[in-house]
Amino acid sequence: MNPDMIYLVPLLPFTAFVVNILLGARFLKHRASWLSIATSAAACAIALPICFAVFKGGHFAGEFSWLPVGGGTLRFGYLIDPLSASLLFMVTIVGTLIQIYASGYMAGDPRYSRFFAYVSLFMAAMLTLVISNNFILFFMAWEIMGLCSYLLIGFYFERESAAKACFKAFLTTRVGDVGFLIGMLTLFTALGTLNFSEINGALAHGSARAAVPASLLVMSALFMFCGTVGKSAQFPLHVWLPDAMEGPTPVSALIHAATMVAAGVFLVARAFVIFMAVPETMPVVTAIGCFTAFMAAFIALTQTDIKRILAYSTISQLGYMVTALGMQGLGAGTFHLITHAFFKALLFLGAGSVIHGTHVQDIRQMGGLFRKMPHTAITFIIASLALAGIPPLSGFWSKDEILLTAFASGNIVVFWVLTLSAFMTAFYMFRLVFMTFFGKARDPHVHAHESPAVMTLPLWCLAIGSVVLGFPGSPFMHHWFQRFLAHAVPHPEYHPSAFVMSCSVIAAVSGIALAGIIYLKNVHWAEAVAKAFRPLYQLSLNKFYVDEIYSRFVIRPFLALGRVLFHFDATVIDGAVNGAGTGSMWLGAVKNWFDKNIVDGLVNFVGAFTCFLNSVVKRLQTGLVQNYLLIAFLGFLVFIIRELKLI
Amino acid sequence: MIIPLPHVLLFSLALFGIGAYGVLTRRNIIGILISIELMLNAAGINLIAFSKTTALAPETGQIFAVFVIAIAAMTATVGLAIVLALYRARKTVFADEVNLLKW
Amino acid sequence: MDILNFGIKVGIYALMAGTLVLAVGVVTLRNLFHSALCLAATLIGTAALYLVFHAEFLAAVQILLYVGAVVTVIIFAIMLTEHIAERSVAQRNRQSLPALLGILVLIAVTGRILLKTPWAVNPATVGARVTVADLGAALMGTYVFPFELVSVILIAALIGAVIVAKKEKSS
Amino acid sequence: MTSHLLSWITFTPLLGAFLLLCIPKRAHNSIRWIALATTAITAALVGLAFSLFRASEAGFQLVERAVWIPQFGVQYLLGMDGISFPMVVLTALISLMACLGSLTHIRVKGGREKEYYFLFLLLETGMMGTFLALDLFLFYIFWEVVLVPMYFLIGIWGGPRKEYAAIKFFLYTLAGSLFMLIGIVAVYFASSPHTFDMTLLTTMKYGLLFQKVVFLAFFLGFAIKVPVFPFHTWLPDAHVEAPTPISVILAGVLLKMGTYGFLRFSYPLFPDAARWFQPAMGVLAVVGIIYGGFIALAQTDFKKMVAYSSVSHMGFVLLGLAAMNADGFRGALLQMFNHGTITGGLFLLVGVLYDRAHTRDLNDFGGLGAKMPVYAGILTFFSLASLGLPGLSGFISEFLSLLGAYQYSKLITALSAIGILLAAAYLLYMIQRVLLGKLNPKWAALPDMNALELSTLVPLMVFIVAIGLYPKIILEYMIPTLDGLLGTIRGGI
Repeated sequence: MNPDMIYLVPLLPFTAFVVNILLGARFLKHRASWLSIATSAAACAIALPICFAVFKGGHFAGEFSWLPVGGGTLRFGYLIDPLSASLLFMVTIVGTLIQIYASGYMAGDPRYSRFFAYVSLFMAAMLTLVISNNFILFFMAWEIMGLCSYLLIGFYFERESAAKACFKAFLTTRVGDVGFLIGMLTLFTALGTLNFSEINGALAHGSARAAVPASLLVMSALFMFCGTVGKSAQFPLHVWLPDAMEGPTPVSALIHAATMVAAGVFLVARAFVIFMAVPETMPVVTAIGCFTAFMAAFIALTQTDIKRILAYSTISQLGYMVTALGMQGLGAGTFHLITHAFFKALLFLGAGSVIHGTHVQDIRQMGGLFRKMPHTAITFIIASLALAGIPPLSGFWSKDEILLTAFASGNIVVFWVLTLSAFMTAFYMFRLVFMTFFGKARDPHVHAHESPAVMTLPLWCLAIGSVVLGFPGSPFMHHWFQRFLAHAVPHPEYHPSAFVMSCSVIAAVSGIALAGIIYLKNVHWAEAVAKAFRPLYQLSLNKFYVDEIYSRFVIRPFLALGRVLFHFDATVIDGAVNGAGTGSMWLGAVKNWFDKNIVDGLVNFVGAFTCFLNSVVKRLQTGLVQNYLLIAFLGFLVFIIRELKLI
Repeated sequence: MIIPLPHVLLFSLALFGIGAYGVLTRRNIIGILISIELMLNAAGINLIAFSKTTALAPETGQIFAVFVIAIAAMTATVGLAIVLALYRARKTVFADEVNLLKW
Repeated sequence: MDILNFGIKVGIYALMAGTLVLAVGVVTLRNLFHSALCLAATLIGTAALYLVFHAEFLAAVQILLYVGAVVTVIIFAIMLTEHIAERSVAQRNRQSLPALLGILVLIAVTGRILLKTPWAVNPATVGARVTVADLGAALMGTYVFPFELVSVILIAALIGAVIVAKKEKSS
Repeated sequence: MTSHLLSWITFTPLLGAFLLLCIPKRAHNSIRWIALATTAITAALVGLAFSLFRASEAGFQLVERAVWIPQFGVQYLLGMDGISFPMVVLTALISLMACLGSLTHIRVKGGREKEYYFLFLLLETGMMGTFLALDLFLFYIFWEVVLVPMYFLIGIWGGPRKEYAAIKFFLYTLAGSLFMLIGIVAVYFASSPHTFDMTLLTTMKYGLLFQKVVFLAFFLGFAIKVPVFPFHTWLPDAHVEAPTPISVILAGVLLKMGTYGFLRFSYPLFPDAARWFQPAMGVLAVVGIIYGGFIALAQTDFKKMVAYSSVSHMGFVLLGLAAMNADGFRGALLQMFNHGTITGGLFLLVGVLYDRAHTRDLNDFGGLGAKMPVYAGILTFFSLASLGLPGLSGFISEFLSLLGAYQYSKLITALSAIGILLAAAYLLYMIQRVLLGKLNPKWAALPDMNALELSTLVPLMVFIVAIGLYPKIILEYMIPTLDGLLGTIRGGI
């Protein structure tokens, strides 16, 4: 198989985008989804053999010249190493499944073809990002994903909340992107290249690394991490992700759970050599990831919107991944990225199915849906168990790997925080499950029904993935996945620890049990706890007040600064210009006075004198013809008398 | 010549003077025109008188007298047309009421 | 003979005096119609004077053209505008005294010159008799150009008079 | 024809203008067709020049030279190189689009089309001449020729405060160009033998003090045109009051005359002074970028917002110029071209909306995305291009500018990057207020874009996407000349 075929992987969905956006609304209509799904499936079909070739030890690369920079040129191309192969595998499968699901979920929407155009563009961008071989192409794809995220969050733009949410999402991630851009510029200045393999080559060996100024590398690593913070919704730029739930649910599953937000983690994985070259940057990564994991889980405890709970859960899990990478656990982080993509996509799709069936999003209005939506409920519970970390589901293995990394690398505080977060994760997930699927129906107006097969089939496919995908990284397969990744970037590995595993399991089980006691037995502990720890409860409910802080200390001052500068522009700068104008006018006025009274005075005097003479002489001008005749006659007389010398 | 030439010339001079007086003093434009006819007649008399006495060719004066009569007829017609037009426009035939041509 | 001559002379002087009196009437009569009549009489007087100078053709032209045509036109004009020329309205403007003085000076000055000038009377001319045939030959011969010019001017005057006097289209 | 191709390019619009004078005032259709045909022929001639232009050569090509005023050594000297070539292409393109845009807009504005198109074509001749002239004297004449029709075009067909805006524009620019004139005369007398010929002047050396003073004189002339930060206040007024096609020309071409002047005259003539002023220019660039961005954020008038965004975006050109290295120059020149297409498109879009709604108040709109899907798509496209979305042309040039500037000063670059953030903020805030949200019932009857309006925008979009995806297609025309220029500047060290 020709590896250059890989170019088709992003190009096919891009074709679907072009066709759908230009022709979709008028000609394709409901068939728009077929095109998107077909191209996505074709991309999958092309990508999977290549992935398997890489799994067997292959390595593909290719490039072409793109942009002349400095003395040389930037070359674009693809690089299929273990890291990108893993993501390629995940993205093509999850993406295709979600699109199949969406063709049912979005049925009847007036902007159906537009939706699939955007999703195809997103797929193209995500796949480009995954296979790209340099940071520029990576960044371009990264930004276009941001655009798709923007367009899809604002898909129902008639809603004010959606309009605000997409603006917020784009702008917040853009803050991180600017950091990423600066990081890239720094990197280019330091190394003269942005090509992944060349960066690896430059930094992998100690001697070569010593030639590069460390300060530039630190700067570049930290600035690039800003991109991750924005895209993967890490504290303090996480605020956009919960609001992003305004988009259609398949979008939340695809972009805001499985793929795009994971791209931030992927960025750190891609730039791993840089972080490894300057290990002093790692604690920053760890701290931010760890705090995010804890904070988001804590917020999720009190949320009631089904999608928002999942959104905070996503933030929290992304925090886990970032933490893992910060502790040099490339394998653990990437592993969790893959498994999380499957079960979180499944959770979102399940939630979508619930919303589709009930038309409500607040879990307080749900209840007893298990009977009415059995497929949705069973797959949802599988995914929840995976997320909570119940063995032998995939989430257990990957989360355990992260906890192990924390424990073994000596970050004990991190370990306990993450374990606590795992407990909270289990609790809020099963709070959600129990309130939604069990108990009695709380709202009589909700008439639930199971979703069509086109939606439940992808659910089952993802459920299978959620169950089995943990095994390649589990001790049963001798941590094949971790070793596979270590081909690409060497990083430390740790032996499994029974203590860590048991802590993880205990946390998960106790969380589920507590949720069961409170929400199945209807014990009123929750209210009691909320009362007892009111400040903490408020903190969680109000999402740590981050939005409010931004509003007060960032957004309003920025807008105010804009207005102040505008005022400044209009009064001071323009005022100076107008002042110059007024000054010359004043000077003109003085000169004008002089002109009028002195120069003009003289002229006017001449005029007035003439007028005076005129007033005398004009009396001769009677307008009477006989008068003139008489005068002429008398004049004639005088003339002849003088001429004839008669007198 | 039955009577001396200067006497005839004095007569025509008197006639001319009377006509000129009329031109200068008549308010009515028609009166002015009539006075002009007098002056033209005086000129005609002079022409005839000179053609009978001092001219080299005796018919010259008469021919110019004929021209004078023709001119007089033209003066009368055009002048009276102007008077009528004026009368229609300004409802007046008095020369001193037509004084637009002043300061 | 002397008496006859004397009588003719007296008659001529009387004619001239009468003509002058009539002329004075032309310019002084308040009623414009009367002054037009006086003008006709003056013109006839002049025509008579022409006869004295043996200009019979001219006398006939004078009476036919002047008295018959011009005076008639003038009387028409007077009648068309008559109600303006009422008696109560002053017929003379305020400059009659300076005009009179000026004219008297003119007459005095010019009369003195007339009387002082030694007129070279050509006896051949005095004796010559001009016939209508002579006049026609001169008009069509020596003076054909001024003659044609006068006819053009006459046409122009005619058209001009029609245009000037024509009633404007109601505007 | 090819032997005098540049003259043809320059004076074809003028011929069209004189042809227009012979057409009766009421023959509106003929007037429009002649104007359109003239701009189209000019564009076709530029296309011919494109086929003759050899991308790999650095020097002036298609040079025309004739003695004009021998007493002062003034020549009629036209020539094209990698710096002027993109600008000439841009001028032809933008003029054609603006002319197309005028077809409906000026009819709506109520007539006097003959005068309008006459001035329009005169303007095009001025712009072409400015970019092609290689004799300083000739350049100055064309530079001033641009000014006069612009004054009338704003002053007659403009908005409510058109007289104020036109006078302000005129006086501002005239003040700048007077300084430039002094500079030109100074250069003339400093050169030996006295000459205005650019090809000779670049080979001469001047003392540092002289360079500094004359550089400053030129700088004032060019900076007002760009406009650089403290001299920018004419721009919002002129833009807001000018009729749409003229705003397009103003943003698309006229602003570039300033930065073109830097590249063509200031840098090669006074390389030492340019290096001396490098920090100042960098600071002015970054101030312009951030300042313009913040003010754009505070705007409620659509057109004014786009106008201030120009201040910010032209800052990136200045930033690239201030970097004084290969990447910076490429970024600057490319940004000049891209800003022309992108902001030109944005102004056209403002005009499309204004023609329908007769207001530009951003707070008055809302929810138009559902009502005018094609308009919404294209407006989003141009906004994204303007905010530097990768894959579209704006990103490439801003990236190159920043890359160049980074090698000069990290701080300035980092601050400029805030400008990118601000661009995203004000443009998306605009989109949110215009396209998203609930539909204001006032606008329920607005029709979507028609074919004519689309035809003005689609060619621009083609350029934006093409350059965004594969920038080499235009960069390879610029690089030899820019590298040569860089060699000249470095040679002075």
